[in-house]
Amino acid sequence: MQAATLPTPAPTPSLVAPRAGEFDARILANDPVNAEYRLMTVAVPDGSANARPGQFFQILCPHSGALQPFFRRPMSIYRIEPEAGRLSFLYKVTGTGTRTMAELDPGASINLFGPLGNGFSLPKDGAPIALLGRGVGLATMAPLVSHAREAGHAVTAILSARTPELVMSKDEFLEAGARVMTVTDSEGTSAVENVENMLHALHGEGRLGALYVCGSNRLMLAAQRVSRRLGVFGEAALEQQMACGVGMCFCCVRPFRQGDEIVHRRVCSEGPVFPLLEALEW
Amino acid sequence: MQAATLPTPAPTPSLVAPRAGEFDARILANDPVNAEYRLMTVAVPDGSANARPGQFFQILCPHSGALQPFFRRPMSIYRIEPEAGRLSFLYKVTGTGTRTMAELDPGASINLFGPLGNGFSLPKDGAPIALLGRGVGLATMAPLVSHAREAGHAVTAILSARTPELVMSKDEFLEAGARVMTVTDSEGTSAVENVENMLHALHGEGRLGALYVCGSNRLMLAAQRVSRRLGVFGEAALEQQMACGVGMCFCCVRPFRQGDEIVHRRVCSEGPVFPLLEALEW
Amino acid sequence: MVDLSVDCGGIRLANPVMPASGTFASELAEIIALKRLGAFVTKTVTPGKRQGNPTPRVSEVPGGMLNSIGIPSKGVDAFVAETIPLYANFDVPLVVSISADTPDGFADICRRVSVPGVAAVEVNISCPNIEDDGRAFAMRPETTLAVMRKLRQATDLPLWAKLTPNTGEMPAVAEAAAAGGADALVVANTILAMSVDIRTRRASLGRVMGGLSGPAVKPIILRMAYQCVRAVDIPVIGCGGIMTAADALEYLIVGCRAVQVGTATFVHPGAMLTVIDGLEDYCRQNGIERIADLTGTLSAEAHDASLEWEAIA
Amino acid sequence: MVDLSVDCGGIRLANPVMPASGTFASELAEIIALKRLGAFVTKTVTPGKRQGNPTPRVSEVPGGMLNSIGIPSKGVDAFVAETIPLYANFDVPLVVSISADTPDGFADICRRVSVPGVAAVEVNISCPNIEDDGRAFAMRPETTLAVMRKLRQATDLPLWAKLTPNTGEMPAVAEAAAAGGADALVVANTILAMSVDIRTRRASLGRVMGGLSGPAVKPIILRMAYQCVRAVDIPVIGCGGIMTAADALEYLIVGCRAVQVGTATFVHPGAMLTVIDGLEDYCRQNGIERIADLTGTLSAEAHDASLEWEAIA
Ligand SMILES: Cc1cc2nc3c(=O)[nH]c(=O)nc-3n(C[C@H](O)[C@H](O)[C@H](O)COP(=O)(O)OP(=O)(O)OC[C@H]3O[C@@H](n4cnc5c(N)ncnc54)[C@H](O)[C@@H]3O)c2cc1C
Ligand SMILES: Cc1cc2nc3c(=O)[nH]c(=O)nc-3n(C[C@H](O)[C@H](O)[C@H](O)COP(=O)(O)OP(=O)(O)OC[C@H]3O[C@@H](n4cnc5c(N)ncnc54)[C@H](O)[C@@H]3O)c2cc1C
Ligand SMILES: Cc1cc2nc3c(=O)[nH]c(=O)nc-3n(C[C@H](O)[C@H](O)[C@H](O)COP(=O)(O)O)c2cc1C
Ligand SMILES: Cc1cc2nc3c(=O)[nH]c(=O)nc-3n(C[C@H](O)[C@H](O)[C@H](O)COP(=O)(O)O)c2cc1C
Ligand code: FES
Ligand code: FES
Repeated sequence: MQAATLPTPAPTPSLVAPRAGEFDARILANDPVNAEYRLMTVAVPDGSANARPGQFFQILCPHSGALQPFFRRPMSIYRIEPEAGRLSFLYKVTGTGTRTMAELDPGASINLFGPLGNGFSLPKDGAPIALLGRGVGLATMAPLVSHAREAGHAVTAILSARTPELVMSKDEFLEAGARVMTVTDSEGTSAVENVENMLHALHGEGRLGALYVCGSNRLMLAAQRVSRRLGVFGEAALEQQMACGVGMCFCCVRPFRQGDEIVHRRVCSEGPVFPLLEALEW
Repeated sequence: MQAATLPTPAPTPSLVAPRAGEFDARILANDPVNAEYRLMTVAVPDGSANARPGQFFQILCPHSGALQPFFRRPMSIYRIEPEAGRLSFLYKVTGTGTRTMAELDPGASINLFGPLGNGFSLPKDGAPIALLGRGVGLATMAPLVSHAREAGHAVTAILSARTPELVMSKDEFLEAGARVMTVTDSEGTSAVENVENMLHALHGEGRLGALYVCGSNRLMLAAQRVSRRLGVFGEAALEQQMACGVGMCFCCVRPFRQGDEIVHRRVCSEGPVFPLLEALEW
Repeated sequence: MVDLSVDCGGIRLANPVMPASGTFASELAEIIALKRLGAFVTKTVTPGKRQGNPTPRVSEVPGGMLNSIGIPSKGVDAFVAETIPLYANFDVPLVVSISADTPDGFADICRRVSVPGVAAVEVNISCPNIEDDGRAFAMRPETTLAVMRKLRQATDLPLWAKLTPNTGEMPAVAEAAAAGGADALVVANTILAMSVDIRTRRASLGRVMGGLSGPAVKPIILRMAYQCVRAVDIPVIGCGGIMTAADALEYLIVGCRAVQVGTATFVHPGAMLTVIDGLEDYCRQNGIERIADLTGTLSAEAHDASLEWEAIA
Repeated sequence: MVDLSVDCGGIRLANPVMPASGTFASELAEIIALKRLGAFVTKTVTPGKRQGNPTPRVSEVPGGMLNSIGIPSKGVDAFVAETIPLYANFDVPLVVSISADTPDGFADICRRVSVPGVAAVEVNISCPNIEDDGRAFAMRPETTLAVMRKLRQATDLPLWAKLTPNTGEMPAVAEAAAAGGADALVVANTILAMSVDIRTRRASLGRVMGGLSGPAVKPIILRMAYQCVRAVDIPVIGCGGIMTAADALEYLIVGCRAVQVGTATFVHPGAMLTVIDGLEDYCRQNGIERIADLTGTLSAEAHDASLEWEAIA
C-alpha cells in the first residue's frame, strides 16, 4: 500500500484549551432524543466550556443501589456553548453507568472531569471537509461542524444509522451549516461500498479536502481506503474502555501503525482523535 | 443476692404475630422530631402492621454514594396502626445508615424486613406497670403503653433525657393513657438514686406491678436492683449490633445469667426483650 | 422446563444453590420456603461447647462485612440430638459442617455426625490446627492431605472440604484435598481482614482480625474457584460474595458445580431463592436445558473488540 | 500547624501520601498540584521494552477494579534518559519502581536506575520470577531473601520492597525482605482475581486473571499491613483501597509510616490531595502535633459496649 502525501493539519485554532478539572456541574436538561439516546446539558464553571471538538469528559455516574459503577464514563462533548457556560452530552443508554445517568433530573448535580484528550485538527488551507459518523460517533463529531464553519470550511456530513428514525442530530448538523446526507441499513444505503462511492463523488465535487470519521470500525476502514486512494488528510476518533482518562493507567491502548512498527497508543491522552491512516482495525 | 419470686408473664395477648417478611414500604412521612431524632411513617402490606410492642424491623438504608451501608439497621417499632396499615419508626440520626434514612422523602420507598424478635410480656393479672426509658429506649417502649392500656393495665412512664427539650414523646405517652414523669440530667433528676426512689414510691402507691426498661445500661441496673429488692417482674429490651436479625449469625449476643452459668443469647431472636434479672451489665 | 438438578460431590441436589455454613439456621424456615434449596448446610459444629468470640463480632466495610463470630457451638452431642432432627421433615439433603483443632479430633467428630439424616459432611479445614502452630489445616498441602486422609477413614458419607482463601497455594491445597479423599471442594471460607474505627482508634472487631465476606471478595474467590476447577477432577462448589444470580452464574461458568450463598441472606433474607429463580431464567433465555451443562463453559475466545464496540453504533 | 512530615525508609517525606506505582504519571501535573505530594512513585519499569497485555485490560467490579495492564515499558534506558528528568523540577523525592524476571536481572536494573534525581528504589517483587516457575518472588520467604540480597548489593539508595498479597505467609515474607536489606516495605500490590461477563461467557479481562484494587481490598491489605508492622522493624507503607483520609488513617493507626494511593486517583483525580488535607484536619481536631505520632496508636483496650450504646441515649 502506497503512503499518501497528506496536507499537514493544524490544531483547532480558535478555542483555548482549558485546563482539565474535576467539578460538580448542575444539570439543566436530560431528555430522551429517541428510544436509545438522551441529551444532557449541564452548566459548567468559567472556562470549562471552552472545550475542543473531539475532546471528552470523564463522567462520574451516580451509584445505583449498591456498588456499581466504579469507573467514570468517557463521553464526548456534543455541544459546546462557551458564552452560556454550557456543555451537552449525547449518550446512549447502554449499561450500569448510562442507566444511572438517565435517571438524573434537572437541578441535580453530576461530577465531571475534563475536558480531556486531543481534539480534531482542521486543514490549514480552509479546505472543505467531510464527516462520517454513526451512533455515538455523531456526538463526537457534532461540535466539529460549527467549529469548522466558523473557521471557513465547507462541511458535508454523512450520517449512518440502522433506520431513518435513528438518524440523530440531522437538524443540528444542518443548522450548524453542514450539508447532510444520511445512509441507513434499512434502506440499504449504509453499505461501505456505497459510502466509499459517496466519498469519491464528494471528492470529485471538490468537497473532500479532509475526512473525519467516528463510531464504526467498518466506516473507519472505508475512510482509510478512500484517504489512501485519494491522498486526503483524515482523522479518526476512537473509543476504548478507560479508567484514569489521562494517560496514567495504560488500559485504553489501541494498536497503531507507526512506520513499520505496530505500537500501542493511549486513546485517552494520545487521542481520542488520531491520524486516520495510523489507526489499525479494532 | 436473693432470687425474687416473680409473677409469671404471659406473651402480649391481643396482637397476632405476623410472619416476618421482606418488602418495600412507601414512606408517608419522615420528619424531624428534635435536633437529633426523626419520625418515619410507612405504609405496609396487609398484616405486617400487626407487630408486637418490642419487636423491631431490619431496615435497608439507601446507599449513600459509594459502598455503605452494607448491613440493615435494626429499628424498634414506635407506633403500630394495624387498621391504617401503618408503622412508624422513631430514630436517631447517628451514622451512615440513619443519615441516609433521614434524606428520604415521602413517596420514596424503603425496604423493610420484619417484624422480628420477641415483644414484651404483660403480667397476667392486670397489674399496673411502669416503663423506664431513655433515648431510643422510648421508641421501643412507646407501643407498649396503648397495648397495656387496652389490656387493662395502668401505666406509669418515667422518661429520662439529657435536657427537658430532649424528652421525646411525652404527649404520645400521655395520649396513650400513661401517667408520665420526666427526669433529666440538666435538672439533676436523672441520677439512678433518684430514679430508684421514684420506683420505690410507685411501688408504695401500688403502681409497680411490673417494670420495663430500655435505652440505658445505668437505668437497667437500677431497675434490676428495684426488681430484686421488691420482687417485681420486669423485662429489659436490649440492643446489640446485628447482621442477619433472625438468629443465624450469632453476632448479636449478650451475656445472661442462667442459674449459675453465664450464657450468650442472641438479642435478635431470643430478644430483644429479655427477663430483667437475667440481663447482665453491658 | 429447565433441569436445575446437579450431581455434586456424592449427592444429588434439586438445584445448585445452598446456604454457606454459619449463615443459615432453621429460624429461616419461618421466613422463606426452605424446601426450595438445593441443600442445607449447618453452622460449623465443634466437638465440645464453645462460647465464641468477644463482641463486636461483626463490622461492615465497603461492599461486605467482617466477622469474628468464633464458632460458638453447643457441642457435637447436643447437635446430633437436637439440631439434626430439626431438618428431618424437609426433603432436602442435609450437609453438616464440622471442625476440630487436631486431625484426630476431626476424625472423631466426623464419625459422630455420620448418622442417618445427614447426606454429606463439610469439613471446615479453614480452622486452626493446634498441631501446626495454629495455622489452618488448609493453609498448606501437607496438612490438608494428612487431615483429609484421617477424615476419609472416619466416614462413608460424602466429604466436602472447605478451603481457606488465605493460603498462597490454592491449587496445591485443592489437589491435596482431592488426593486425601474429598468428594467435593467448597471454595472458600472468609479472607482474613480487619478495619479500624478512626474515632476510637480501636479495631472494629473485638478480636481485631476477622473474616471478610460479601461482594468485595467475589472476584478473588472466583479466581480461586477457577484455579481449583483446573487443578482437580472433583466438583468445586463456589462460595464468596454471591448476592445475585449473575454472581452465581459466574461461578458456574468458570466450572463450579454448585454455589453457596452466605452474607447475601443477611441483607436480603430471600437471596437464595432469588438466585435460584435467576438461574432458571438465564437458562431459559439462553436455551440451556440442564444447568449442569453450563458448568465450565467459560469461553476461551479472545475478545473481539470490533464486534463489541460496533454494538453501540 | 500540624507537622505532616515523616521519615520513611531512608528518605524524608513532606507528608505521608504518595501515589501507588502504575497509577501516576507526569500527565497528572496538568491537573493537580504535584508538588504537594509526599513523593512520586513511577510506573514499574523493566529492563527491556514491553507491550503489555491484550485488551480489555481493566474491568470494574463491585467496589473496585481488575487490571491486567501487564507492565508495558519503554525499557530502562529510555526511562533513565526521558522519564527521570521529567521530575527534576519538582522538589519532591522520586521513587523509581523496577522489576525484572530473574534476581540478576533485578540487580542489574537496580544499578541502572541508581542515578542522581532518584531518592529511592521500589522493587516490585510481586512480579513473576522465571527461575521459580513464574511464581512471584514475594510469594515465599526464601525467594524474597535471595532477590533482596542481590538488590542490596546493587545500590546504595534506599530500597523499598513491594510485597504481594497473594502469599499465604505475609509475616515471613516481610521478615525475609527486611533481613535481605529492605529499608521499607510497601504492602501491597494487587490481589489476583477475575470476573466473567455472563452474556458472552468470557473473562472480562483479555488475560482472564488480573489484579484487584480499590476499596474492596482495603480490609484485607490493612490486615496484612498490620501483620507486617508486627513482624518487622523497618517502616511499612500501606497501599490498598485508600479512597479517603479515613482510609489512610486506618493504615497509619495500625502502624504504617506512610501510604500510597492508587485506584482512587482514577475516580477522583484529586484524591491524594484530599487525603493530605483530611489527615491534617484529623490531626488538628485531635490535638496531634506530628502525624508521625499517630503511627501505631491502635488501641488495645477491649470494647466497652456500655459506653458505646450509652452514647445513643
Ligand atoms: C472518548 C470516548 C468518547 C465517547 N463518547 C460517547 C458519547 O458521546 N456518547 C455515548 O453514548 N457514548 C460515548 N462513548 C462510549 C461510552 O463511554 C460508553 O457507552 C459508556 O462508557 C457505557 O457505559 P455503561 O455503564 O452504560 O456500560 P457498561 O457496559 O456497564 O460499561 C462497562 C465498562 O465498559 C466501558 N465501556 C462500555 N462501552 C464502551 C465504549 N463504547 N467505549 C468505551 N468504553 C466503554 C464503560 O466505560 C465501563 O468501564 C465514548 C467513549 C469514549 C472512549
Ligand atoms: C432491637 C433494636 C432496636 C432499636 N431500635 C431503635 C429505635 O427505635 N430508634 C433508634 O434511633 N435506634 C434504635 N436502635 C439502634 C439503631 O439500630 C442504631 O442507632 C442504628 O443501627 C445506627 O445506625 P447508623 O448507620 O446510623 O450508625 P453507624 O454507627 O454507622 O452503624 C454502624 C453499625 O453499628 C450498628 N449500631 C450502631 N449503633 C447501634 C445500636 N445502638 N444498636 C445496635 N446496633 C448499632 C449499626 O446497625 C451498624 O451495623 C435499635 C437497635 C436494636 C438492636
Ligand atoms: C457470620 C458468619 C459466620 C460464618 N460461620 C462459618 C462457619 O461456622 N463455618 C464455615 O465454614 N464458614 C463460616 N462462614 C463463612 C461462610 O460460610 C462463607 O464461606 C463466607 O461468608 C463467604 O461467602 P459469602 O461471601 O457468600 O458470605 C461464616 C460467615 C459469616 C459471614
Ligand atoms: C492500572 C494499575 C496499574 C498498576 N501498575 C503497577 C505497577 O506497574 N507496579 C506496581 O508495583 N504496582 C502496580 N499497580 C498496583 C498499585 O500500585 C497498588 O499496589 C494497588 O493498585 C493497590 O492500591 P489501590 O487499591 O490504592 O489501587 C497497578 C494498579 C493498577 C490499578
Ligand atoms: S484511561 Fe488510563 S491511560 Fe487511558
Ligand atoms: S443478628 Fe444474626 S443472630 Fe442476631
